[in-house]
Amino acid sequence: MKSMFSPAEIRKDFPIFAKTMRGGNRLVYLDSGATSQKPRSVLDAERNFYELHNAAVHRGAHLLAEEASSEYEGARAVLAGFLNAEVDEVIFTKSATESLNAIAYSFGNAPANSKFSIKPGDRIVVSELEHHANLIPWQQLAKRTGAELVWFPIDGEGRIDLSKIDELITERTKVVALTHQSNVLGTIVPIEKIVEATHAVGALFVLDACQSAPHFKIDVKKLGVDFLAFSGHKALGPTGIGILWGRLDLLNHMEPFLTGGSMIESVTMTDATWAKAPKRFEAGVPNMAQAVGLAAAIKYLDALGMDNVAKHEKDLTGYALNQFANLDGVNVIGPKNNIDRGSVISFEITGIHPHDVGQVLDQYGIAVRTGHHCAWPLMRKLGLVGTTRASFYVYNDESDVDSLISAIDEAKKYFKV
Amino acid sequence: MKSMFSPAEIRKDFPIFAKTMRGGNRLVYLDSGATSQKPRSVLDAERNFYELHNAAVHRGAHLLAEEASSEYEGARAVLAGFLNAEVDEVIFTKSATESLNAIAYSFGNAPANSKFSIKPGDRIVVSELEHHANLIPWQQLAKRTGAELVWFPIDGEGRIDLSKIDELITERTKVVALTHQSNVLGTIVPIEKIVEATHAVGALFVLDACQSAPHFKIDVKKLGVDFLAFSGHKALGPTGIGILWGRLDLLNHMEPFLTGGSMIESVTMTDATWAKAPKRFEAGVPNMAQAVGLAAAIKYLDALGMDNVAKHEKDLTGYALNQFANLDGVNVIGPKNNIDRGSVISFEITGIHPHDVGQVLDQYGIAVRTGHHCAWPLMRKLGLVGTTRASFYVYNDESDVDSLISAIDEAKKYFKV
Amino acid sequence: MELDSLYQEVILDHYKHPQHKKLNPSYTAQVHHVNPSCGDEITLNVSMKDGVVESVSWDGVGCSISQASTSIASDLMIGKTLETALATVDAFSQLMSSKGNETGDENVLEDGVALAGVSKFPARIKCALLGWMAFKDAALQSGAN
Amino acid sequence: MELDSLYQEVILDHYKHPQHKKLNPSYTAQVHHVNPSCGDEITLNVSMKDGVVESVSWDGVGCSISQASTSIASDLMIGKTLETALATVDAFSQLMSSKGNETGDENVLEDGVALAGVSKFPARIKCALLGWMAFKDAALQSGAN
Ligand SMILES: Cc1ncc(COP(=O)(O)O)c(C=O)c1O
Ligand SMILES: Cc1ncc(COP(=O)(O)O)c(C=O)c1O
Repeated sequence: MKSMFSPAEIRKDFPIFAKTMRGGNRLVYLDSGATSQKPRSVLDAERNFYELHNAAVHRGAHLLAEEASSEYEGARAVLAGFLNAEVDEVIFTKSATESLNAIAYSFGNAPANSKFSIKPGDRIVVSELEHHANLIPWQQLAKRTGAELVWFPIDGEGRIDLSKIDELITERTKVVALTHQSNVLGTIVPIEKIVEATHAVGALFVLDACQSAPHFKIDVKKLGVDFLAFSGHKALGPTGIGILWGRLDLLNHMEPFLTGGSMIESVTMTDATWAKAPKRFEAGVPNMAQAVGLAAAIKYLDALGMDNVAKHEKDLTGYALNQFANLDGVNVIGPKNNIDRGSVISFEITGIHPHDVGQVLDQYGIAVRTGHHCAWPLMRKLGLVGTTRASFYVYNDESDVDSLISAIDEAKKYFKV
Repeated sequence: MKSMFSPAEIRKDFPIFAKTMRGGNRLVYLDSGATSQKPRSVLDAERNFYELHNAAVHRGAHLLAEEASSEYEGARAVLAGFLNAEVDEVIFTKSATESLNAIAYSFGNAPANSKFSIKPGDRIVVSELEHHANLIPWQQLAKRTGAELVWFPIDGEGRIDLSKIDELITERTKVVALTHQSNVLGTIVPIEKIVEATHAVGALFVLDACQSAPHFKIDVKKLGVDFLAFSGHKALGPTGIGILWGRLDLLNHMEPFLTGGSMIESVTMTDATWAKAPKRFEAGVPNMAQAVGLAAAIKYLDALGMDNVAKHEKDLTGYALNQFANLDGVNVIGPKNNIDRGSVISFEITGIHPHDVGQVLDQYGIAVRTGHHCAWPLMRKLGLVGTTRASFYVYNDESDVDSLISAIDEAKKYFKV
Repeated sequence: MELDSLYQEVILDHYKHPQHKKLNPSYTAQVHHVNPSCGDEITLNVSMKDGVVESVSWDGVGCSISQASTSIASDLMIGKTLETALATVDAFSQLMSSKGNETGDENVLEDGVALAGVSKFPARIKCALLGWMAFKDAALQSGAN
Repeated sequence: MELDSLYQEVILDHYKHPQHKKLNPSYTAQVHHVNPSCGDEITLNVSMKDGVVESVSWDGVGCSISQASTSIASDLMIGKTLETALATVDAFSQLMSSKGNETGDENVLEDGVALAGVSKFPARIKCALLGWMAFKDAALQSGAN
């Protein structure tokens, strides 16, 4: 394994690792949970699109428009392959945030007699683990429709407590929207049972795959979920591109979210009818270069092999958790071993505020994230003001963990704790 | 003038013009109305962001996050300068389509007692010139709220007919949303009087500046509008970035459209409060590289000088309209001279369908757009199935017009009309 | 010139003199199809009797390719059984997705083979298919009645 | 080390021993400010009498910079007239936006000058300003009452 998968070799594909950081240090990038770095092939793919094929897709009879369309639709096919989805089920948005809002608004826009309509007294189920992006859109939908927002609580390790599943998912439940992996604690949510319960009451299941799709193999057919969202920028791809995947039979009966050009079937001054998916959900000239860039990122991941990526991260997380266990005054928040958890490690150092920890690590070229990680309710539940979070990806290796651990020691010395 | 402003020199800054088109021809790109080409400096700026500063903005204590934030906020300042706006008034969206939908949804989400709320019987005013992106979102808002959608008709030349302004803009009117320049006919809408009438009844004015902001100087303070939208990709910028500008006193009282990370003030499981603009409207990790790329595009335009750009396009349009006047069986749709019109020329050739015209032009390396141009109601009103549209920008010159005119001759010969 | 592979003489002929382009007031199914990206629209009537296509008639606006293709399709379908007609539509669809690598079977598609060149121009495939898809839709509706 | 310009001894002292960090139950204005990007929160009470700041007290959570800065600010404001206090806040804001180019006037800002180094770390400026902005808000509210 080790010999096949070489983060040191991988780093050579990422121009940013040539950069010199504060204090003359090399970049130890442990913030891929926020956004990943990009390999050269992604930057080249975007540039190539602009330099050779740039035109508005689906809108012109000319050669560039043909080429742009085929690049853009080719990117869609790559993403469909990545998720084991049908091509027309893959919708390009600007981000997971947009994808999740799009689903919530589609519910909100549904006519009263539709499968998607939400009435007063209906239920929307989330969990205490959610990122704001998979919480606030549902809060707002509940407010707009009079539905009730309820949630799965978490246990002491930060795992979802399923004991009340039958009280949460009832005949009144219309949507269950859950994260696949916590961006704060790394816990992977065992969704099988929840998906089953959701479908048993005729509700729909939305998966926030922001922290899973970039890190392990996702097969939408096997998962059995109804909608899924993730962001390209966390998966080696460009900024400004996200994925909304939905089952085709659902998509073609949903109200669109953004309206405008290219998503219509017919338009008069007073009325419009909609094209089928994916166009139905892609109003306007799309983020073409970003779709092409994301496809290049997916090809890069596919070449590494998603199973290898997952194995590498699991091993590295195990290594890091062992190191953490030996540190005095440092407390890992969330699962303490690498079982059913991803490569995100949140921790606190007694007596040093996370923001100050991050500042000291920065001095050693180490980039981590600090704060509530857009999961403020989770922080409140855990009784924390924030954590310091290290998150790993394909370009990280044990030397990065070692740098982190020794810089934590320096931080403790600096703040005399 | 001619000597100062050299499209042939400008083309050297755009890598795509090195491409060989069908039939071995050079690229004559006359489709900037759909999307513009990108200068090298824009591609370099995006790449530079990824290679040196990539990190999630506003979210980390580390050096890359600091640099990314300063690049991103620096881009906002460049855009603010371009529009003569306050920095906090500039919101990055993914496109004009998103910007326009965002405004419409913000109205729709407003609580009943707010300035923005729309009730049954209220009025929304548009025009027959609108692109679908500035029509359908308002149709949908009208449907959702029970408001009435009314519109300015156009006259024979495709100019807005103001004679019924007092019947359209009344005490019941809440929003007036108009295009600044028609993407089909090139007509520039004289908005001064309409803005005045809008404000006289206490309504708000939304300007679709997609076809104006890239082509002539926009000063939001002078225009006196309340909201403005345009897309980066039509202004030499990357795909996947748009601008929503709004008056700060309005923005800070509007309901956000997309909810999620980074746009909040505080969050609990059941409730959230909002940050001030611009963050309030930028949920999630934003399209950072695209914002930086757009700023580079704006710098490129500023270096040319927007007044020079406008003068160049006006002259070139005048030249082209003169050539068109000499063609038999070719009919320009819209204003026949270059007064109060932009550099978009729609035409029809008797006996040849626009799609076929486009196909023949493509054979000569000429890229035009054909069809209804996402303004289907306008086409119906004009009694047309579509037009062929040539649109000019900074890299076009008289040689491009000459190529177009002679290829039109070839098309007529080919189809024996 | 590359263009000639798209605009065969036969096509230009059908375009100038479209067949069956006048809606027959009696029909067993009527459909209306549009091509939203370019605004082409077509109304097409089909009469089926005893599993056989008795008449096809249509009206609409569109480019030379869509008009000629609809003209060719209507002419070809009349007199065929539902089954044969649908197989013919399938053969044509396959030709359209051949990226210029097939010439089409003239015994099956007759004048339709003149449209083979369209398959090299991705943006025009929808134009060529409009009438055929409308026919298929109408024929299936007639069959189901 | 660059870090030392951020974390001066004075700051670490104030962090470990924050001044006036216990809410005074009587006040003329109370405010609650948050720093949404990092989750820092502060509640701050001000008592004004005859245009003079009688007491400042606070409670809250945050990093060393925000805690120390609030401690410094509270200590500094007590006894000042509203006008002088607001001028002091302005002087501090200006120091924070100086990008490391100013050292601050010790006569005006006293211990506050120890925070000058923060201005080189854009992400920390908000931390340093939290308490000062809360004070300004509360003082203006008290003044208006
Ligand atoms: C006048 C006008 N409004 C709105 C739009 C929509 O812009 P986009 O597709 O970039 O969102 C366009 C261009 O397509 C346009 O020309
Ligand atoms: C679990 C989770 N959900 C949603 C998001 C939102 O993604 P984005 O900000 O790219 O829209 C993130 C990352 O920020 C995340 O980690």
